[in-house]
Amino acid sequence: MAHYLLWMIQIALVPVVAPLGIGIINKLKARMQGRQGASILQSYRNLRKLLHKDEVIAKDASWIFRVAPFIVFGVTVLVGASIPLFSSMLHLPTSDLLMVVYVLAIGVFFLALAGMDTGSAFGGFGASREVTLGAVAEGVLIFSVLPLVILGGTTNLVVLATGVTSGYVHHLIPILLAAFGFIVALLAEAKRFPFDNPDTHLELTMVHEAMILEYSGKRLALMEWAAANKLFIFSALAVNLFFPFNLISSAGLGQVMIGVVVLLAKMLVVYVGIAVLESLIAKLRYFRLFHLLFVALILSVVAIGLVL
Amino acid sequence: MEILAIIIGFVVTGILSFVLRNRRLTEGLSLAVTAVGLVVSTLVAYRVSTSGTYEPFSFISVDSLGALVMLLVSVVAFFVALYAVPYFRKETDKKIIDDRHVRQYYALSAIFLAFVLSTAAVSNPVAAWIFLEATTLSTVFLISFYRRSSNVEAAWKYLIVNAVGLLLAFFGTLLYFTSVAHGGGVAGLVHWDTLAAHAKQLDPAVVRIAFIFALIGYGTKVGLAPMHTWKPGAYAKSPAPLGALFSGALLPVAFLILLRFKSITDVAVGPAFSQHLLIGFGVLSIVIAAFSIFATEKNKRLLAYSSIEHAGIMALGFGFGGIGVMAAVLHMIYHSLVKPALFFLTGNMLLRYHSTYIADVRGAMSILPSNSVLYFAALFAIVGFPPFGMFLTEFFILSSGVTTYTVVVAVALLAMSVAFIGFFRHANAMLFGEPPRGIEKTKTSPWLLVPSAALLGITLFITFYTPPFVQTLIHEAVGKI
Amino acid sequence: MKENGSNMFDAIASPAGLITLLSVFGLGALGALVVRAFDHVANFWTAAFAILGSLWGMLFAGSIFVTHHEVAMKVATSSFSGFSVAMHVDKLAAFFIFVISLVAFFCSIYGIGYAKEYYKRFSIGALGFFYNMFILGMLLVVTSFNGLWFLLAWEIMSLASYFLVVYDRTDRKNVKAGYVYLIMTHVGALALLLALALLYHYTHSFDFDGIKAHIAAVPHLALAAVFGLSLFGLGIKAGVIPLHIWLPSAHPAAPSHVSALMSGVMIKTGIYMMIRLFLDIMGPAPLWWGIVVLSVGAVSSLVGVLFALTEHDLKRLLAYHSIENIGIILLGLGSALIFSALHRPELVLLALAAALFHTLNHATFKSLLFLSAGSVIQATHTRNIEKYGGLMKLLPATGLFFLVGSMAISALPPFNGFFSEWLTFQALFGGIAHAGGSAQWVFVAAAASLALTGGLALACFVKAIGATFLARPRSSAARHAKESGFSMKTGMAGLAIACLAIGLAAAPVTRLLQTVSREVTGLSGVASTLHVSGSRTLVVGDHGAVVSGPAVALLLLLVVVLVWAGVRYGVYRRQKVMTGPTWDCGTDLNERMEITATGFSQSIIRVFKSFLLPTLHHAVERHEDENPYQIKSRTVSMQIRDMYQASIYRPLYRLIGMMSRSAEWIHHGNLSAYILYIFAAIIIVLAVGA
Amino acid sequence: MTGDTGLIQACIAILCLTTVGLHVARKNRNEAVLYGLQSLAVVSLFVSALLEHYATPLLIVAILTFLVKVVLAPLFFTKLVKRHGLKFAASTYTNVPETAAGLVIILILAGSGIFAPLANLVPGHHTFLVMAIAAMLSSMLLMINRKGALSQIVGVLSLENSIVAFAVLAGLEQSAILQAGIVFDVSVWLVIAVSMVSLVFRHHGSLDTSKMKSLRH
Repeated sequence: MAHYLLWMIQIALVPVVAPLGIGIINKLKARMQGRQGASILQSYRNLRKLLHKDEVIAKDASWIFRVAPFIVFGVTVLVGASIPLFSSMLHLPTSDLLMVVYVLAIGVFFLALAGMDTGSAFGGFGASREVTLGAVAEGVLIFSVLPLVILGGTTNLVVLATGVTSGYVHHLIPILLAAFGFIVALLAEAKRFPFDNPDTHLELTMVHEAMILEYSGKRLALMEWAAANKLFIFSALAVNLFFPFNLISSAGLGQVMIGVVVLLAKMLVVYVGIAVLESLIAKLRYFRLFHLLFVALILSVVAIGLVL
Repeated sequence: MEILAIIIGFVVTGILSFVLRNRRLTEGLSLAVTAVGLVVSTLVAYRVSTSGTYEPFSFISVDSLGALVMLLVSVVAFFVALYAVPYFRKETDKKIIDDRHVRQYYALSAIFLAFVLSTAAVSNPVAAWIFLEATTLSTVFLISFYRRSSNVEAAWKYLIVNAVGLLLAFFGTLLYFTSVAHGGGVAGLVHWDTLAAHAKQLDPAVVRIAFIFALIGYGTKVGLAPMHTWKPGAYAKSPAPLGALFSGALLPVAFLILLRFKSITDVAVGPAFSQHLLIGFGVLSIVIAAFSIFATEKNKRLLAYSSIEHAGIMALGFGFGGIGVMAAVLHMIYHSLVKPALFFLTGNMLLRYHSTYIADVRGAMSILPSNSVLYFAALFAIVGFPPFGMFLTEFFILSSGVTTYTVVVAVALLAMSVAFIGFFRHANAMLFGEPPRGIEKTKTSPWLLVPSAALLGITLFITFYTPPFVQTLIHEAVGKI
Repeated sequence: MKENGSNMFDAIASPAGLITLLSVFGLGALGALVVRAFDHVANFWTAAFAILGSLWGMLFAGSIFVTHHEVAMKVATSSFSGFSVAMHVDKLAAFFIFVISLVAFFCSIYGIGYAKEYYKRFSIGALGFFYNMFILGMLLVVTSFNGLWFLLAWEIMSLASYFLVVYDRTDRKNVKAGYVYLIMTHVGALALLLALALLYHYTHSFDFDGIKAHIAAVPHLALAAVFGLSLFGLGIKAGVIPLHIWLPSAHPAAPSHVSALMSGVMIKTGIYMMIRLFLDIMGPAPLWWGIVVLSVGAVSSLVGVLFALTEHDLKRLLAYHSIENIGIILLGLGSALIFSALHRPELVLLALAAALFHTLNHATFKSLLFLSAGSVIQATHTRNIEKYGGLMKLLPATGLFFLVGSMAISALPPFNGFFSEWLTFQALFGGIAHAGGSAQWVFVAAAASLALTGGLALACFVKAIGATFLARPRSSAARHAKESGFSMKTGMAGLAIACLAIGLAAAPVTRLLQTVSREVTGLSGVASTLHVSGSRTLVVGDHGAVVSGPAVALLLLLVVVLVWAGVRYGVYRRQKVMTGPTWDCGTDLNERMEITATGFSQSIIRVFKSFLLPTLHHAVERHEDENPYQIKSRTVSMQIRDMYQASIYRPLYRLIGMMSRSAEWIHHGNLSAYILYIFAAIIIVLAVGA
Repeated sequence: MTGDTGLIQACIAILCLTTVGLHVARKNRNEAVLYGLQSLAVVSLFVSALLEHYATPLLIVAILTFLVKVVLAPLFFTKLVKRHGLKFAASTYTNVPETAAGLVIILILAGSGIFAPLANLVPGHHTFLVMAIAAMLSSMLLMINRKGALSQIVGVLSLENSIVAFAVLAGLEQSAILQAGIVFDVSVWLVIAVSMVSLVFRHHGSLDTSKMKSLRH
């Protein structure tokens, strides 16, 4: 199939499928709580509704508040396009581990600034918590992928996703440890359960929701969407880096279809895992999160030790 | 011939200014005689640099180091006289002293300079000792100049400690004559060189004891460590011009005599003995002075401790030998030029703030702006910041001893940095901050600033370009030490 | 280069070029003193000469790179044989000249507007004199080739910057800052002096090439001593962690365009000399040197950013960030030293290029941040972040430039900060993969500290921007802030564009720095792991970790614009956008409800509380008349116990004080004791000596 | 310096006895008298050395020294004591037994190896030279021990006497002019010291140097 079609799929895959993931998680949680729960397409309907509503912007907010949603969403789309999803042929100059981390950091940067821009107490505290968690989580993220970087010899994600298979077998334990570290970082970055409860607006605990409290209309839609994208990106990375068996190398239609299906299947496992996790455990106290993150960091360092 | 003339000139000025009633005449006389003295010593220095040791009479002999010291003394004397005139006029206007005091100062300081020059010029060690003793006597009354109980106490201590020190030096000097005396009186005047020539026949044990006595004796005059106790009191209580004379003129001369004895001892017992002694005393002086600088409360005592520290650095330089000797000679020149400048600037502060306590002097930057700028420059010169030569000399002194005496150099370096911290702390306290009430900014007369500016200018000039005849003098002197 | 073009560059890259560069600044300094009576003329004279000089500096450095000349000059002085005015400009020195001139150029433009604040309060002539002497001192330091001449230039630079720190002497804190600063720099210079003395003793020469030639003669112990001493001395100037206490108080005390120069460039002269000494002169360094420098770098970066988080004085916050970035540069330099000890030349080139690139980047974005902080402070007349707020609407240009600077310093991609940090990361990962034994774990620790520092730096600058520029002004001063003048805005704009431009041109700049590091380490023939393919992408390692400046910027811009256009016009074009008050659960919102800088960093400080030891102070003000339980106002302030100050410097100062009191006690005035001293001296010396 | 040993022995004995006496003396007047006695001993020592090779200038110097040290000095001291009524010398830091112990240590020290090279400069006079050195050290001890300003002056002068005695015994005399210079120097020193003492008395009310604390604060 033409190269461009491949690229079209690569770019579109993340924004299109991400809300579905959120829908699945909410559905599963509802079912576990014995509720019927909204349909898995509910998040698409939310986005459509928000995109067609009028908007109210705080009078104290500066231009950063207005521009932030576009940057945050744009960043997730760019990262979505540059990470290895289903084919190992497609890589951009930005598909490097550190580049991905720091481009996402732009998103965090503007999200936090937008949170503080409205001058309400919630936004400020949300930003402070977000940025503190982000600082430590970023370290954990880099360190959890480091064993693979050492094995693969480079920080290029596409090469990592394909190259690691060879050394995979006799490095199983360090990779599993690193995977655990990465999962913790995923939950921290995507603000899922032990770190932040996405469904509640309780001032004491909310982190992500606090920052987008003042948004409405199209900008709120973009922010919600960006959050969904981010979760999708991290789970895709988790899946492709640590269980890298589905990356296709040729551009045949069949091959592509198989690749995408296998990817979505593996992603489903991750989403189900998150939903089950969110139903089982309660949210940790804010300052206990850092113990969890440091444990993840230690595990990654142990993994590095084993790999060296 | 000119040396004798200038020494007699100073003596005559001394007597005249004691007798004459007219104040303006005594000032003019002192300026004239110091100016002539400067010209004469430059001529003598030039002659010594061209034609070797200059011996017009049997009892006068000026070698290269002597000529260098005499030139230094006369430069310092000229600028002190230049500063003394406006300083004492200001003091008389403020009714601190009356005319009788000023005349006493001009008389005794002229006599003091006469004796200092003759110590450097005279050929016989015992005669040199006599004139050095005379310098002490001539300045006792100058220290008790302001006639307050603390001045008298300082003068008394100065007299007794120096008397003891110089008597020990006398004993040391006599012991050197065992090589020449061998029974019966000695006909003519024994010359430094004859002592050096006969040094070989001296019994080494006697020479060691003699040098120890000489070092401790003349060390009292120089102000090396355990014998320096008279300096803080004397410098703090004497008028600023006298303090400048002490540190600028007396210190090099005392060091000159000490170095002559060192060269004789080196011939007799080899250099190691005297070097170790000089290093020991040098480090002790640097350490004691450095920490005293940090803790002192009076700005003139600060300068006294700084002189002791620099005496220690010079002793260290001579002790380390090699390039260190030349650096020590240069260090002596720079110190004798910069320290008087510091004394003049501190004197100006005293005039304005009427107190020698560092705590009382605040905000000098806004009260005496040009004086403070010069004070900053002098501070950076004395502490060894680069544009001035002390930085180079201190560097070479330390580098000459760095491998053989590493611990000594490390201790000296630490002490010198403590001295810098102390000196800079006091300067900071004095120059910045709010001036105390009641003291407002008035124009200081330029004549109070010209001498120190000129001295700092000369130091800067000779750091980069030393006139050729001075350079030959230094190389010859280094050869002899 | 074209034929006629090259001889023009040959003419510039010559001793004459160097002399004109130095004399322009010298003239600017002396001229400023001459015209010090008229503030306007002095200000213009200083700025004109500084700008002219820095332009010529950039041209001179550029021509050195183009013509590959090495300008050398030597003038012997009369007083001492070893001391000669020797200047030598190779590519490393040219690079530093370029960095100095670039920052000086924009700071001088900024200075025209900024100095107006000091008219009639202090003498502008003095400011101009010390400003030009300061830049001259830095240029002399990086071009000097004789040990003594280097020390001379080093102290001129310190002295000039001291007088600039205490320029605003009415404020007692500035005087104290200056006092601590000059003492530490002088102690550092004494350490350097001792190191050079040791080198002189074994190699009998002060010229760097002379030392380099006879370096084999220096025994290992002496070499280790020289390394320790010079790391101590240069570490003080660079502001590495245990020796940093002067930096957070001295840099903010100076006028802003001077603190930009100090933070951006002066601390780099320490780095320059470290590279010159450890890599160039003192030959193959043993392994433990690299490990020491790397661990110092790691500690400095992490502790620097932690202290920055606790600050609520804008300029002190930026000063602590200088310590952090110096730490990052030392990470690069440390790994270069380790690789040269492990004989892996291709990694040495990568690590050194990373260090040099971060030096350039830090110079640009740190000076941009200081300049914009300066205009914020000039507009609000206070340095306390808690008093700012909502300045983005009042100072839009300064806000934008501060934002650009913060994004660059937090290593966010389109700007230059990211690429040097990326290279440093690659060097560290290379170290983890290839270094053996204990060095590996040092690299792991360094990588951990760099990762954590990156995140914390982002947190700190979100705090700085949020508390300063966003939401509502929290004090009347902030409410009446006015945008700074044209010259100040051009100065900042230039630096912002430079940050972006260097980000885009990351590949060619890195190739240039590769040639510099090849020349310094003498590894000209070796292929480096870092190679630049085409003019856009940086490729590291055989498997090709690829990153490209222009591509990232283009993609980001494209995506954001597409999303904006799509959402704005693609969907529900008739959307109405209204502005209303921020919702705060029904209560009337006042500016005190915004989060303050202390509140913002509260959670981070609690996480690292075992290190920062925070103490909270509650000041409660009650109404005098009615019942005491009616609280009028409660202010919570937080103090951080500066561990280094409390555990190293204050006890040291007390010790010196105690020892000096005992030394002063010797002069207690009792005459008999004085004579006893002399008597004891005689007896002891006789017993020992004879 | 052969001279007849008997006279030398007598003079040296007087020298040491007077120094010890100075340590014990209570009244200022006694110190003046003892100092006169000591100077007499030294002058006679000098004269006895003169007998071998007679030279008129040396004789004049001897007379001069006699005049200054034996006549003038005690005169000045007694006049000073009368004018200011300074009957008693200020107390000492150490009581009598401790001073005695100090003197014994001094004697041992003088005879010990440290000063051995000095002692056998002239083999014949070994004991005499040791005694002279002991006198020197004990006069320094006097100055350390005594608080009174007057006794410090006497300490200095007795130190000078013992040095001259040592020089004469070791055959190190200088030429006449230098001798004259030294005597003139000592006399000027004496005059200045006495006037300083009266100045100290006027300003500090007493001669006790340990009371002088104005310099400290």
